[in-house]
Amino acid sequence: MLDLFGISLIFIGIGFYAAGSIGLLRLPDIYSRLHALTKADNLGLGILCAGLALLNGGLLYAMKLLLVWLLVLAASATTSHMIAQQALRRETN
Amino acid sequence: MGIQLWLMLDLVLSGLALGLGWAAVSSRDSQRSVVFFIAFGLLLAIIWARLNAPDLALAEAAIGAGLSGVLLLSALRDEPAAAAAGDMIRGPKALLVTLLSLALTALFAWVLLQTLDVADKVRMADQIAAQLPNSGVTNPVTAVLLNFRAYDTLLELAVLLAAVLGIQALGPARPPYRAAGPLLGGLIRWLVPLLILTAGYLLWAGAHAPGGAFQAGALLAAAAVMLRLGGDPDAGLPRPRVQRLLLVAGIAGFLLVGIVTTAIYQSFLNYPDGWSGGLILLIETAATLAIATTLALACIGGRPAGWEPAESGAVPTRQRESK
Amino acid sequence: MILTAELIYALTGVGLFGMGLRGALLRRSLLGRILAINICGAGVFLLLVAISYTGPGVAPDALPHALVLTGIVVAVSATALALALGRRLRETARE
Amino acid sequence: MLTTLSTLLATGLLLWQVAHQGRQIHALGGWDPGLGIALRADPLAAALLLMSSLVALAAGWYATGYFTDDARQSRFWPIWLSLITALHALFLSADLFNLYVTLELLGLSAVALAALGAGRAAIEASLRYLTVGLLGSMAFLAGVALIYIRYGTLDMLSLSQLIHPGPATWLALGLMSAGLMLKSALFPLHFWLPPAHANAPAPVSAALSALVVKAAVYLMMRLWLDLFQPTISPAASWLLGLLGATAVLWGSWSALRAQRLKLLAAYSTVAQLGYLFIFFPLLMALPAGQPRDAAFGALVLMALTHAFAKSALFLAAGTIQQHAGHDRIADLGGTARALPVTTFTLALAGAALIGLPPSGAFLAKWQLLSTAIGLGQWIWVPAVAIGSLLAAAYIFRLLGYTFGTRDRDALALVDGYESLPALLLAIIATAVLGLGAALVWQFVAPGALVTEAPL
Repeated sequence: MLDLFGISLIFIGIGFYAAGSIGLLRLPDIYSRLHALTKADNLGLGILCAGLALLNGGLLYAMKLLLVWLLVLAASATTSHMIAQQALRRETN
Repeated sequence: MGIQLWLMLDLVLSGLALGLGWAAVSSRDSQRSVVFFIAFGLLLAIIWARLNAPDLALAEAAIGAGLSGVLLLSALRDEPAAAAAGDMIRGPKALLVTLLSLALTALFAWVLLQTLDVADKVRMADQIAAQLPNSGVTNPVTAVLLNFRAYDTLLELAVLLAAVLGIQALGPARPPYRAAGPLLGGLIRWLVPLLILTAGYLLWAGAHAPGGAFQAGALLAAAAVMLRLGGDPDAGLPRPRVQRLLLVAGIAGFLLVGIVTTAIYQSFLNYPDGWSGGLILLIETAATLAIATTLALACIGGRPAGWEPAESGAVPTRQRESK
Repeated sequence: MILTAELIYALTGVGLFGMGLRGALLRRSLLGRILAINICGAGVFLLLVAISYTGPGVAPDALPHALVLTGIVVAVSATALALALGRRLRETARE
Repeated sequence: MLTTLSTLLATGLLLWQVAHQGRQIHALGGWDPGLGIALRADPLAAALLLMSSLVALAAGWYATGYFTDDARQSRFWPIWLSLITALHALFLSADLFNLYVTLELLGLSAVALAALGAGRAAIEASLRYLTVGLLGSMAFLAGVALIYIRYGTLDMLSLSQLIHPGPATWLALGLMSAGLMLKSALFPLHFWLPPAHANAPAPVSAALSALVVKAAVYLMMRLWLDLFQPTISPAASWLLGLLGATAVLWGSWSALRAQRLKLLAAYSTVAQLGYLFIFFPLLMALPAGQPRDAAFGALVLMALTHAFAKSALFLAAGTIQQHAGHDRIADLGGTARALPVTTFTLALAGAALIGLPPSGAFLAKWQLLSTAIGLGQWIWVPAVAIGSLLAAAYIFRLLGYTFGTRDRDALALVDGYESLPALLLAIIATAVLGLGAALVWQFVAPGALVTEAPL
């Protein structure tokens, strides 16, 4: 039962990734692309990690996955902020 | 069924590797090439993980994709207009080279198919497994790198050192980056300690799990690169005098152990029974520091200020640790 | 001939080797050449790791892994030196 | 200096050991070769070690006076020592992958040293040197990988027991040889050498021309005449011989047309390396025995003579360049009066390069010709003869200019201490190797048959 739940979480996570990637390819400008990518991917990764944690069990394992997620959150927030800032600077010039 | 799925994954990964490799080699725009190359490196890391080579996956992600990426991107920054449409040679020569490369690839593939059929698949695996208990560590890759083929690793450290000496002989360092904004600065402030902690863990874990001196050293170097990106011109490295000592620490550690074992056992780098684990950790610690310093200095790309006595007079002494 | 993971990746490695070789001979810019040589090396590394793979759940031959690790470090050293030389070359052009 | 001197002492000790006790093998770390890495010192390796120690010592001595400021000294020495380390490690290694690492160490150190030369030309040449070297290493590594796939070992000693003809063996040999030919600048893969060697600082040029390319030739000898010999047909080695003969002719011709002294020396290296490759088809055709030993001894003698003569030539060229401020051959008038010792060095080194008696090259070429005639391989004779005549032409053209009196302001006699190392090297090349050639033969020959034989 738990396994089934975990697997479905993984698939939902992959779905979010797909949505984010489609957004990256289809949306018109850099800001909305960033928006699609970071929102969808961060959420997708979180759900994916949750699914993996459920599948494997073990608290230590789950903590590691949580750490991975948090690191990616921090890094993607910073980089997308910097990309947006750079784009804005280029626009105003 | 399960095997079929694996094969599907293998085919997808191979196809992606070939596609990204092709894109990196033949893209007209050097910026695109570099981005494709970094993606290629990350994909390679996934492939290493798939092929039961987690040590390599770590090293590839940190060194092959990460630090090479930093080096390539800063080369782009030095010359943003490097994008040259005429980068590829065209015409009959290109056709000839293409045909010859294709022929060589086909020949190589054919020979490989012939060889894989007849070759003994075990190769060195059995010998390594048999001697692993005597190596002082339980991670076979570390056993090969630091014990069975430690001499390779010693020379490899010399290669790193020679490269960085060559880089420093060429000229002064790149200009530093401007100070980081609050967000990046904040990230660096809590990421760098985390990187150092992880490096320490990898160094320790290398004895029994994936990891080791190279992965740990690369992470430390990554921390230094982060600091430099955040505006610290010295990338958090200590004084030049200490930098020199750190650069040669790995080789010195190796040689020290080597000379002592030669004196006692008449055999270079023949670790005494029961001491192997400790000596390997000692050498690895020294090597980690050396690798980290070397890679960080390579990314700085030249002599840091105050490196040579003759220069320190000309350059006004900078205030260190102003953060 | 049965299609196995070993075979797929080994052939991919050979393909990357040839691709990198062609690129190294045809690219004019330093950056392009360095990338191509790195891809060439990656092909050899992939070949070595592929043949050390002995199936899921079986410990692979660790010797090629150690060799490839050494190779990765050597490659990054060479890349760093080449890029530094390229930078110096541009500086002398400007002087 | 101290380091180089002690290296020489250690090498002398090793040489003595090899001479008296035969081949030395040391399994590093106490592991069986195959699992671990073995070092091997046979007569060939020991002779080349002695050569590189002596040349490195002389060039290092010269370098103390050549680099005038502290900053350049401090950049030169560490890389210089890593170059010598790489050379010695390469000569001693008996493990294919370890050889790849030493090749890379050698290549990177050599490039870093070549880039120390002043100016844009040096940087440009060293960049090309680097990319060519890396490509060569990659080809070598691909061959090594194939050998490991086929035979499951990298140790050359155990490999010599396993090796047998087959597609994997041949392709591996082809890939490794292609890489090494690129690195040893065998015609038509020589294009990178002249600019790289001519634009480096003089002591570096000496080491690059005398030693670094020799490392690749040494590995070719190991592969073709030793490890892979049972698996190759002599016909394959004809290709090497033909490329070598072309290199002799083309390199000598280019040297004759060179406008700069260091460029002349660099092209002459291309030619001299060609001679070494002419030996390959001869040695492959000879069965084991006394004639093959003699030819092999001549090959080693030729390599040694060239190393000493060429490093002497480059060091002398450096002295001339420093005093005259240039090395344009046509404007060297008066050099003989200002720098008599250096000019004498040029003449001695030149004699060795041409192959005049009593130089080592004379005996080596003599042996080469008589072996070729004995085997009925007449084709090599004209190449050697024309090559030697061309060498005589470019050396005498050079000497002619140095003895000329076209100088406007007569230079003072400025020769001194710094011209000594070059002179010593030249004397070794001509007199010592020529008169002591019998010792070289005696020392090298017994091991020349199958040096990879098991213990």
